[in-house]
Amino acid sequence: MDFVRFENVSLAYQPGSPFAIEDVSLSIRENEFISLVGPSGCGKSTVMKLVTGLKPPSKGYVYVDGREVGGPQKCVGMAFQASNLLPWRTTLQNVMLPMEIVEPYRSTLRARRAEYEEQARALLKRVGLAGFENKFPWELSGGMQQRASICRALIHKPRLLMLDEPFGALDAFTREELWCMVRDLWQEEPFTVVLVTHDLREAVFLADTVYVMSKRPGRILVKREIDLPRPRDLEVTYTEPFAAYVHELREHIGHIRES
Amino acid sequence: MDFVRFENVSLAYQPGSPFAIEDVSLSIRENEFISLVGPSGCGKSTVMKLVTGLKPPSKGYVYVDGREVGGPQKCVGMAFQASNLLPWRTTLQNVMLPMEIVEPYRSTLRARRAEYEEQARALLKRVGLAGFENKFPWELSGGMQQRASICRALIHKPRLLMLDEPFGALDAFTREELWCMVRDLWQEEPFTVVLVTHDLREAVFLADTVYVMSKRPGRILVKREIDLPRPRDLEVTYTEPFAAYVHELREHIGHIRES
Amino acid sequence: DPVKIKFTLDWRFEGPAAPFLLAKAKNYFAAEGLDVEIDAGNGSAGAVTRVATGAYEMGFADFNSLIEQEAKTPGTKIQGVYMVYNSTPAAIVLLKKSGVSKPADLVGKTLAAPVFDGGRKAWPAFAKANGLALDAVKWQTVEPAIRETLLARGDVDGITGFYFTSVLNLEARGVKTEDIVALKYPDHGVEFYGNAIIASPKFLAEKPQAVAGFVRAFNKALKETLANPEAAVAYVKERDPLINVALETRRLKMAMDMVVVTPETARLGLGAVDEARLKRSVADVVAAFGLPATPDAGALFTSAYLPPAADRAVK
Amino acid sequence: MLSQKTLIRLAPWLVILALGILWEAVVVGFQVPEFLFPSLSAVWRSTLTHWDPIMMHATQTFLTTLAGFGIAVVVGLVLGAAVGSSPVIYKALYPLLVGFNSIPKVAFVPVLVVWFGIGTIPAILTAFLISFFPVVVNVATGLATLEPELEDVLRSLGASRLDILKKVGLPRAMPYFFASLKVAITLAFVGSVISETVASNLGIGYLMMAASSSMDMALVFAGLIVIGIMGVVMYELFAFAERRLTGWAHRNPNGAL
Amino acid sequence: MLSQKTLIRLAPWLVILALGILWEAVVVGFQVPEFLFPSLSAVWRSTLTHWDPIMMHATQTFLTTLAGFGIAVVVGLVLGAAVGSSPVIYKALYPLLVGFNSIPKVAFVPVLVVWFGIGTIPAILTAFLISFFPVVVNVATGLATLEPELEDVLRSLGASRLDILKKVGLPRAMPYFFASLKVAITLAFVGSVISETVASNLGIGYLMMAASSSMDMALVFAGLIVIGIMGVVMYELFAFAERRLTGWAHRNPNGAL
Ligand SMILES: Nc1ncnc2c1ncn2[C@@H]1O[C@H](COP(=O)(O)OP(=O)(O)OP(=O)(O)O)[C@@H](O)[C@H]1O
Ligand SMILES: Nc1ncnc2c1ncn2[C@@H]1O[C@H](COP(=O)(O)OP(=O)(O)OP(=O)(O)O)[C@@H](O)[C@H]1O
Ligand SMILES: [Mg+2]
Ligand SMILES: [Mg+2]
Repeated sequence: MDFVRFENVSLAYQPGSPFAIEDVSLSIRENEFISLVGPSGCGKSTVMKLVTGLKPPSKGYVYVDGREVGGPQKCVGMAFQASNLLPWRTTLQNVMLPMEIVEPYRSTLRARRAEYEEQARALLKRVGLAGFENKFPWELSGGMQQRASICRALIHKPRLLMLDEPFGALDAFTREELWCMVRDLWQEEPFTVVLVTHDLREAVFLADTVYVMSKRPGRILVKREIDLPRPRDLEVTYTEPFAAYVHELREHIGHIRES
Repeated sequence: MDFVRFENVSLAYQPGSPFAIEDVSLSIRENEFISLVGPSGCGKSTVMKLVTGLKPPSKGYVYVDGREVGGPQKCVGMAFQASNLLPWRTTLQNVMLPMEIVEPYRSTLRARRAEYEEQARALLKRVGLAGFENKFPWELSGGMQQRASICRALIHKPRLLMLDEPFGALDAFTREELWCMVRDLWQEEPFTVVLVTHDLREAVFLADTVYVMSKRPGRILVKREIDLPRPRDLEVTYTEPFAAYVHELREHIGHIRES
Repeated sequence: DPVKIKFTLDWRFEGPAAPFLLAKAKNYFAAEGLDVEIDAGNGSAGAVTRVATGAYEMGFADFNSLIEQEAKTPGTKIQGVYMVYNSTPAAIVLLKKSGVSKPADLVGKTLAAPVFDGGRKAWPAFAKANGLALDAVKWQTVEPAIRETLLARGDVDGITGFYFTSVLNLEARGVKTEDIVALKYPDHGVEFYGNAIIASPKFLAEKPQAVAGFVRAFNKALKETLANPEAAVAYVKERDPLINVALETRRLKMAMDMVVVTPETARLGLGAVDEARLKRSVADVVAAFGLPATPDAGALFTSAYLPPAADRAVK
Repeated sequence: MLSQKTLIRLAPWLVILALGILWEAVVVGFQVPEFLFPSLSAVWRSTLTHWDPIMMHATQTFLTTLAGFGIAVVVGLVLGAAVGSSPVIYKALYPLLVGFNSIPKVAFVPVLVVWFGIGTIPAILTAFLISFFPVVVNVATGLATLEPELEDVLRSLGASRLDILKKVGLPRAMPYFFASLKVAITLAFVGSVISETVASNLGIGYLMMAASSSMDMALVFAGLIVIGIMGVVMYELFAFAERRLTGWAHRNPNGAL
Repeated sequence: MLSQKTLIRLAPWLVILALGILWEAVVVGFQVPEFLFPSLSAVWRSTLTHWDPIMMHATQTFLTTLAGFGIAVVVGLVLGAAVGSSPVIYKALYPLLVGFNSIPKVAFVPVLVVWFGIGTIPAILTAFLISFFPVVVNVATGLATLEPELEDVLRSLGASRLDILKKVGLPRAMPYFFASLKVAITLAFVGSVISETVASNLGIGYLMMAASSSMDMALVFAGLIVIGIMGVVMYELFAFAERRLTGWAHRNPNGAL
């Protein structure tokens, strides 16, 4: 059974304006890790909004977990492209937000707040934000905001994790550490992931399947399964097959640009 | 003569809180292209704020163009890490903003608006935003916003260009195109550039000098002159010396992380 | 159990309210088995409305407003039970330098007053009684609080108002008593009655004893007040510590002299009305106010609750 | 079922209709006496009977209010800009403004009348005095809550404080400004009407005083309704301007406007 | 020179002092008659003479105002939330609210008196009626201008509309809310005082009417000043709460607060 399914989905932001994405069909298995790449402005974030039900499709159908998406989903964790931290909450409070909304945490929050906060702190520590729990978002650097936002997407162990360029503002090393973090979490207790990225190495390292989208209006041009063995180690990025995948994807995107 | 000079500059955002950057000294020649790399949260954006005079140093002195910086500068163009486009202005109006503020454009704006708008449109076209001139920032994708913000930094031909991770949200191809655009502009009519980036290839390809900063509190650990011949072509990125530079810088940063 | 009565004054706690406050303070009401709550009012017409809506059982209100009320909404059936002011205190007040000394001199002058002012509304009666045209004067509408100011500054030629309010206000604005000319309505052929104690029809029907008791207690207090105004004002001061005792004593005395103790009350006793004059005055009010109907004078005032004439006698 | 759009278009009329029916029903049903609260039909008849004088007085009140409101907007913007962009002015003026505005403006009308004579000018000034404060508060708050990031965009260009105010401060404060206009215009009407009740021979305030002194409550209510309608007309004007000028802030599809 | 900080601390007192001196100088200098505009020193003497009754009346007015203001805040928040988050309610109610608020509330006091007797309840209700509108407008505007991006954070978690309101809508609208409180509290004072002047035996409004009918203008002005001071006290309370609750929005170092 597919966990997420797009059937000939198109979306125009205003009725009558040109489509942002057009005739997109794809299907994601439960616990599959897919990655979405494509030129800037091609509609990757738009696909994310459709999956999470933040936008209804103009045409076609979107299914999540077997049901048509009629509005925001309950099982989703999302890290937005702009981190969108709430400015009146400290970093810790921002990370705790899903716990205040999503069941079963919501109803047990009163009783187990300390425990949940401990989890949030642990997660923040893991992304290198120990000591910044009580800072406000605007007291964090760009990369730190992004990391806090990743924590917010993960804290409630969502069944479907949406990451929209989550590591764009991070240096190479921090970025690789976080790749490994996401990989580990996913290995421990699998969930479905949609990752938007511009870093092809990131896409290949993490994903089971990479989708390449065309220029605006975005369509799915290529679907590439990544057959690297799991669990993958950072070492894998220096191997020949890895480079081949990256090279192939790069070619595809290069193609798109020229067309 | 140095165009920008830091003399033992430290900055704490709140009096009494730990320094964000500490004892930073550097000097940038007129028309030099420098690049600033370092782990996330190390103080790169902070350095940018000090150069442009948006923040006064807590300790030490900052000089630009021979004079101590006592407030915002007049000759600067800056692309912020978060694009900070004004939401009530269309893309074109956002790009035109510096023309309404900075002399000599300001006083000639009335008479020559059409001409300046033509320049803005040309610039937008060059970054791939033709057709989006009349869209509002929130109608653009993340990468498109970033590109618009680069145009805003360039439009008034500043003597000092500050770019804070300007290409972070772009795919590899768009990114390389913009490298070339910045390179060309700089070759045609040189100006001083400070570029913050996490992409070491970007730093090496564009800059004359790369500075590596330490973890928080940020200090300058390494200053590396890049002796690749100008003008540089994208081909240079596949050469041996280029790879060596990138490798060396990568080692430095790896070192920092471990320390 | 004492009978509760909510009672509204025509205006704030000032000198002329002394008998009411005295009766309450000295337990005259309590002695009649009444528990009277006295509230300040905001105009003698407003007091009629308050009683008409049932918010208050009894009140101290302008009898002419009662006529108007009955004419406009027949069937209200509020009745006057004690005519406290035997004539209207209205007067046209001017400065000597305006050159006016008699009604005929008013022609062409500008008078300031609120539209609801008793004197202004009664102007047609005043004009008729003195052979003046209705439009002999021009009117400037103002709030009560500033008409004397405007007059003192010479912005208008004259004002209408309660004699004992306007004269005192003018004096407070630095006008000397001898510079003030007051054309009192009662002295110039206007036979209107003034303020009366009124009661709602419901209360009259259900608790006639209480009304009679109230009137008795009030009558006693009024006589005491007449005998010793200074002492009576002390009860006003007690209720509202802010009042200026000297000023309120003067106001009280002026009110007594002008509208409480008159030739008619000397003849009929306090609180009573002359049937013939009442009839005439109702007709005059109807004409002056331009009312759609002429209410029955007998239904507007009843002498049934008045204490024996002996108790109401004054010299 | 009605479509969402039709519903939105019809909503105000439906509510007004419902309220009108409720009014009439309560007054007739409970036999509320006319001198206390007249029935809607009585008010309607009275409006028709007195149409011409009502229009005359309404025009006077409308123009007076507009004049006072205009001054209030200008003064409010200037004061608000000053208060919102300088901590010293904020601290110095704010408490005073609050204190001043806690005072019923009707207390000043006599003074104004004495200084400026009876009639239009005190009414304009009262409308102004009563309505500038919300503009000050909202503009000041809009400026004080400006995100420093947006200000930095201008500052990095070496813009002067005035430029910053013009290019980011005020545009950012526009939603606040329009919110305050809605409050200010209602207050301006209150102000001019109150002033007219104190000293004037013209205007809805005078009409209402005159009507209430002759116990014509239906006419009083007609006056009230006319004021209300003028308020709504002005509001619709601002709503139109707001949609055009602050569309960027109202882009939330789930929000109102 | 004074440091910026000292200047800020002293500023309000300096301004008040300057105004006081100006007042006294103008009144004494131009020999403004006392019945028109008393001198500050006369007001001061009168305040001292009548200290006890002033305090008593002020307490009454203060409590009345607080009660009315409290209701206004609650009702304003609820109505504002409704208006700000639903386009239908917005369209349906807004014009009506604007119309209603253009009407001088003093017109309703007599009706309230008939229903509730004179005294505290009409004053509370008048304070409420006059002051809830700014809260509605500002809360509604705050909600309507919520950035959809922030709302999406909650929506992506499957939050209910109420959750969204509680977790993003209202916190985001807080700066608007506090701005409206400053306006609302001043109006609440105006409302209760006006109602007291029309129908009450107690309160500063009554005191001022009584004083003005006994021609004690100094006492009238003492009453005005007492109201002003109470307004400022309340304002300082909000300013304190505002600093604590909306510091995030006031992080602009160049801005006020
Ligand atoms: N809120 C919006 N209103 C109107 N148009 C929009 C909106 N958001 C995005 N678009 C348009 O839809 C297209 C796709 O945008 P989207 O954000 O999905 O791109 P993207 O692939 O995420 O790009 P990037 O990599 O730059 O983030 C763009 O052309 C953009 O202009
Ligand atoms: N406005 C602020 N108030 C308080 N602290 C701040 C503020 N801005 C930045 N900091 C702190 O200063 C340090 C340096 O931040 P800065 O933004 O300069 O980092 P950066 O090098 O640009 O990081 P990144 O690559 O993630 O953008 C961080 O630890 C951050 O928490
Ligand atoms: Mg995107
Ligand atoms: Mg940064």
